[in-house]
Amino acid sequence: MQLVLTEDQELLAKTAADFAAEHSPVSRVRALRDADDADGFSRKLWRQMAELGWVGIPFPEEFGGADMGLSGLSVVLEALGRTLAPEPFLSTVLLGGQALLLGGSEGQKSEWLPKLVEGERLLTLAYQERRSRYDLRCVATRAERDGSGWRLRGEKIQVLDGTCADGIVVVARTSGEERAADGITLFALRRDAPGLRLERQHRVDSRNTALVFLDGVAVGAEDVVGAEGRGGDLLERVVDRATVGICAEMLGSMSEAFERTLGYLKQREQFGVPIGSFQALKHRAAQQFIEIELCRSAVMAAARAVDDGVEDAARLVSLAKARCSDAAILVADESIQMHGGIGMTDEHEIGFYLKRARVAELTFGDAAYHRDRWARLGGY
Amino acid sequence: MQLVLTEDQELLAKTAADFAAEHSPVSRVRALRDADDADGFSRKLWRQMAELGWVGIPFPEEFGGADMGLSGLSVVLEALGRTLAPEPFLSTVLLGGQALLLGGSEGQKSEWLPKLVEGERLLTLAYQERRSRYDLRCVATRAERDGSGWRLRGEKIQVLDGTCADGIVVVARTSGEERAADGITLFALRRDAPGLRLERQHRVDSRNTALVFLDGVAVGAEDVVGAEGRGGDLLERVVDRATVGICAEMLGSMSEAFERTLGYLKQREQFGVPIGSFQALKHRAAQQFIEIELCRSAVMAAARAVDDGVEDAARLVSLAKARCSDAAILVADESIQMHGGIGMTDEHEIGFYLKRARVAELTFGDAAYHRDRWARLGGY
Amino acid sequence: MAELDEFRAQTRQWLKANAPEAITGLALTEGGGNWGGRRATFEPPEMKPWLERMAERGWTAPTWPREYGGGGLSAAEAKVLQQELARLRLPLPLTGFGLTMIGPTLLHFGNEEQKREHIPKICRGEIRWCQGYSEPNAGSDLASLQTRADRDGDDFVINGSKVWTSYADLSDWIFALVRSDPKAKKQEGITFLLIDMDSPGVSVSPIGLISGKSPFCETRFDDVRVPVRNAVGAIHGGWTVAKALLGFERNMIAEVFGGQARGGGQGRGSVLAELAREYLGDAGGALGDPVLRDEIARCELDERAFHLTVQRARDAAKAGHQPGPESSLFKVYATELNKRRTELMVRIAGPHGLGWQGAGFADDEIGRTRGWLRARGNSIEGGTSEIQLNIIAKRVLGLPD
Amino acid sequence: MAELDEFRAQTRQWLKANAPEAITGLALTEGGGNWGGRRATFEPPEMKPWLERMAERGWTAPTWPREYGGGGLSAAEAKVLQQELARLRLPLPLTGFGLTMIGPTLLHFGNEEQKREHIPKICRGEIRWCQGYSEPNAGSDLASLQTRADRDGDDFVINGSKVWTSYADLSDWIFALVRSDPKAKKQEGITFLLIDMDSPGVSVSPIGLISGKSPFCETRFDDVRVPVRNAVGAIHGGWTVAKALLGFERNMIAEVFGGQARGGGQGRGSVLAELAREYLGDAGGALGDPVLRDEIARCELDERAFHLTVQRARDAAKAGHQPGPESSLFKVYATELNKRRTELMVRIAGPHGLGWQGAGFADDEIGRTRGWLRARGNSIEGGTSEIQLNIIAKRVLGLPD
Repeated sequence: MQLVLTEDQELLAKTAADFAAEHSPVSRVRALRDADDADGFSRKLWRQMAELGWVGIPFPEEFGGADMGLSGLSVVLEALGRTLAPEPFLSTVLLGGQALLLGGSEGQKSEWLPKLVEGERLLTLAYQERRSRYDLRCVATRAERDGSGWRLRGEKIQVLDGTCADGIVVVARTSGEERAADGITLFALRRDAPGLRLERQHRVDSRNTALVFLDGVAVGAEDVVGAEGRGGDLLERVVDRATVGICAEMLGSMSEAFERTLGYLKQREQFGVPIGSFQALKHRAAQQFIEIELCRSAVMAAARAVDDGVEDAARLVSLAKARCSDAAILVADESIQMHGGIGMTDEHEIGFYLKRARVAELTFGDAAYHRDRWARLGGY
Repeated sequence: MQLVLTEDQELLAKTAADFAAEHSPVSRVRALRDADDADGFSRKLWRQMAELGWVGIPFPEEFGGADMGLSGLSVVLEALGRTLAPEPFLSTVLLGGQALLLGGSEGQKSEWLPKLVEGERLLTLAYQERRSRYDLRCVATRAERDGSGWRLRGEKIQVLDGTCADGIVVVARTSGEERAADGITLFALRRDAPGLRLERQHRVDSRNTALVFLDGVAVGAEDVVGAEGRGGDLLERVVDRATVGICAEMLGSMSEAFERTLGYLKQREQFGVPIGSFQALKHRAAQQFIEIELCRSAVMAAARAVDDGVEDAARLVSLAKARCSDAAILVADESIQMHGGIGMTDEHEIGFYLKRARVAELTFGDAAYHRDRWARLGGY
Repeated sequence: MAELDEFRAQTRQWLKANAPEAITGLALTEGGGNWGGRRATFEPPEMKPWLERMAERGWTAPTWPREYGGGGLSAAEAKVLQQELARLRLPLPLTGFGLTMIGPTLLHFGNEEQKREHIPKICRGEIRWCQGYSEPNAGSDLASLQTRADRDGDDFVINGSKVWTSYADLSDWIFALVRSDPKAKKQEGITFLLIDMDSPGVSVSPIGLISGKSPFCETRFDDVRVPVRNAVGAIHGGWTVAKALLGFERNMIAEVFGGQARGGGQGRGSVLAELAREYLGDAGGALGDPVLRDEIARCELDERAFHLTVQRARDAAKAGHQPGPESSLFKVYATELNKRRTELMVRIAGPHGLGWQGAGFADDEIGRTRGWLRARGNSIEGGTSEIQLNIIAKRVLGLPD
Repeated sequence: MAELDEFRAQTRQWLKANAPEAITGLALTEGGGNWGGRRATFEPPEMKPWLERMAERGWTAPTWPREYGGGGLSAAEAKVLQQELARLRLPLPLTGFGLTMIGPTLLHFGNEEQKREHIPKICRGEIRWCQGYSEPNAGSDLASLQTRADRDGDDFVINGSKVWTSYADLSDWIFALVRSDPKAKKQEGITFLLIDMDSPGVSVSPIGLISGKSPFCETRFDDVRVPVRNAVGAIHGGWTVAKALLGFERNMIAEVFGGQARGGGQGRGSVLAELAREYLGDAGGALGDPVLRDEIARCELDERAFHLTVQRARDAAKAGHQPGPESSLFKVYATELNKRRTELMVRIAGPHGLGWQGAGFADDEIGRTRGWLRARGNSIEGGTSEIQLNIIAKRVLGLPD
């Protein structure tokens, strides 16, 4: 495992940074929010990103992908994270897309993945529930036997980009109690499935999330993703991949927030000197720099470990998420404080970083969850 | 409950501060340590303290005490804590003395307490064991029935001032498993009891502590302190009182360490200016000041709450110990760091504060233990 | 004592006779109450006669001199009045920056003409005041303000803008610091000026915060003419007045913390623990998540220790001691603690702590999200934490510059 | 490549033939190894012929020029030698500040006479060197040193004292910074001087630490006469030499951290968790104390992230990139982490973490107590954490003075 960008990755990083600067300034996020945009992102930009090949990065060439793995995708997500671009990588490429890639039948893959890579189909994964917190095995949604198929009943919350997904992979329970490790099954649904209802949710980062109501949605054996009753492991692998993705995004966002704050420290004067000359602020800035550098190493390692399928990949994912969660909040909080009053205004962009940092922190498990997982996987 | 010193307490504080400065500089602690003094403190000074009435502060007048409670004793312990005086207040006045005062028979009290108050008898409490950590109910030492009495078998560790105590109150188990809440009984032993063996232990603060070996020590009903099998609650009350005492001592020690460091910050020059002019150090000093002020409030409240017997006294004791433990370590660590290289030398006195802070932190439960207790007593 | 008892009896009788029944038992929540002014709204409508009757006796400003519309009461009598209002559960008839800030300032620094013009209107709640201190480029360095006041005959011509002017959109007059002598050293060229917000050239726009709407405004002055006689204290000598007024403000802030201290943390019930039980469940009587439980205990311990410190300061004052160094920590500690607490509540709720509005989130969840965001400003407004720590280091600890 | 293979084969053969059997498989622990010098002790005694045979080939300093007693090897050959030593589990024949610090400095800054006098003795392990930089009143502000060097004919007369001179009590010569021109600006009046510690007036006393004994000494100079020709580089120009040598030292420190990184944190086994299981027990496979468990995980995560960062720097260097900003954090982070780790080990042991010596404490418990105390100095020695943060703020982040 080499913790250094390849030439291809360097090029990708540069392209993505230029693209983000030109097409996706933070002002776009504000505009989408203020317009209460139904999608919460730009479908036009998404198609452009697909044309650039980014949507297909972690998919094999047989589906039109670039087969560049999470290591490749991370550099794009980091660049887009810098300007808080809300396009549906997490939902479509990582959650829904990886669920089908890792667990889907040939039929499911050929139906969805090529169009997904082209930017023509959006996918997502409905896994979180009212009581599940960060526990992936906590599933109350039930798949009740109905002839040769099942009927799905339950409710999912905060489903990423739920209202615009063409397909939703739903996590349901074919057997067992709410928190049983076994008995979890994933099903691929089309958005027009009878009994499926979506309602937009508004979180603090104003991205698209949705409540998903399943009122007796009929599914058959052909809709099962992976093996019946053994979806728990698949789900964990899928969410691990998405976790690497959100870490890369967080790395970009925290780097950008930090650099903007550094710029402010150099420019803003109080008592006749730049506030960046005050030693207390300098030391706090240096501490943040250190945290960000450590996050960068952890994110690179996690992406490569998953790509290489190494044994402790899951631990490295938890390492990355635990550290990125803490660092993102530290940097965001310090950014507001160091900007002073102006940082508290909605007019200033730095607040958008704080809001996204909080959402990202609490997505796929917070730092304490991942420390617990690190310890558990380490056998203590 | 008034969080302000009475006139009597103000006077006591002044007397104790003068006494500590004149008779008990830190150099005395060094001399005792370097001489590997068998007692680890000065019996002469102890008698002087008794003559000043300090040993009797928390005892009723009938035993020759001043009946000034923990609120009174705290101001003395704080003053003595400033110069790290190692005299046996914790062992004799608080652990052994309070065990007899709260649980002893009239006979036990009249035998021990008047002489104790006069400074002629030293007492201690042997409660800690190899596996007990901070759990007072974890007692493996057994009191086995033997006719109308018992035989004590077991081993106690880090018994404060154990090798010079004239009497030792021993916590043993008359029934139940090692961690059972019930079945704990306290016994008062003389140091010459057959089967009792003591061995001096050397902790990092170089005060007197001892291993106590109980090899079939014979005890009778007249030796029981409190009620048989129900010593757990008594023990908790006694240790709570000692905890207030060590908190008062810690408050004094951390205040002194902080003030010495402040003095150093003002005097030590680097790069042509006093290092106390560097803002990062200023802010860290201000943070320590805040922590110490909060500790002062907590210690005063805990002492008064125990004296007044208010309902949440135990919670306030845990509040004081949790905060003092964290603050003492913070201040000690910062004191070393701010003193730089000289602070690392044995020749400098500041290191003595670090060592004592660590011992005090881990005595009667560390901060995490007392946060757990706070939560438990708060019903969550 | 007998006189006070007499006063108490009369007061009680008068209050019973004059307080409209509809207002009995009204709690005065923060930002609530009756702020008066030209655009005053009375909710319930009976607040209007209540204000009028109280103002007539001077009891909107009980200790101020009668000649300017105050009640002329002694401190002891004012306390009795307060106790009787509390006893009968009656709301204060009037609140706002007129009573708490500019009124006391004018009584101390104003000339006779200014007192006669402004104090009675404050007492009657006819004019609502706001404060114009902060500027976009000043921040912690308040004295570096740049709003210009150019002398033109008997007027100043004001140009510039003020930020964080709370409720400027609802206020009638503003007291502001302006730079009347740009050549003087920065503290020496400032004038403290009273400005009618109906003057041509004054414009107000609200400031949205990261937490949503706020009472804060930006107030712009474009060639606003203000009579020179509206200067309080000496021309170019406004910094002295401003500092005194900041003193009043600090007292108010300390009062707020005192109030919090009185309210919370004393009982066995724990708001945080209850919240955690809702979201994390419970295992054998303890919270389901032992690590968060430890953090909750930590936060509670810090709160309790802080409240005890506020109490200690109060007890020392009662015992006649000079204010100790402990009061210097109130602002920084209370605000940093509130930041931690609000953040902890969001983390306890987990994914449910992310709600901004609408479906899938309970109102109190959304309230906590907003509360967390709003609290980020606590350590900035009213003197940043950094400034507070500087002050402690310098004034309390005596560390050198 | 073929040449290297040839070299490897010859080297292996020579090593097999010449390495005494008694030294095979010896681990070189910190502070261990053979430091040479007039008072050298050889443990086991076979280290002596081993040193002599290796020195004869110049392989104590493999890459140094043959003319001064080095091996004249290329970097590639030196690496082969190192690999073969490791393969045959042979200890280095010699270590110490001669090889790592003053040798490289003399090769770069020394004149021909100095090289001929000192380098061969370093290569043969005849002279042990120590470093005299720090002074009681200098600390982080190294250039403010006050040890005086007064010119008297062909000699300097030295008065003053140096602290933290590691192993001065075992060393033969010291390289020291002295103030040769007290009137010049502080960096410009310093000379870098080589001093024979057998000179009259040199005295050494050990420095006890809070953790117990240490290799540190205080070295005093009372009218010590040192020939002016012992100055390295220009007279009054010693600061240039010193800075370069500090560079060598920093590389050494980075090497140490690199070494740590290679060793630890990669496997599944957790030293902290094992320790915790010993003291806290286990509940259903997890450590008995969930709060300490969280802290242990936090510490491990930070260690792993740090090690990955060291690896990232190394991988970037291998890939031919310029050193990135990440290396600036190594010193401060590694030392602060070590402080946390040693403290955590003490807290895991609880009451058993308080042992200083003797009865009732296991040796490893006492070792951890001492280790915790000793680690407090990590963030002071070799540049305080505060200095490191200043450097990051200035050089990496570009924040103004």
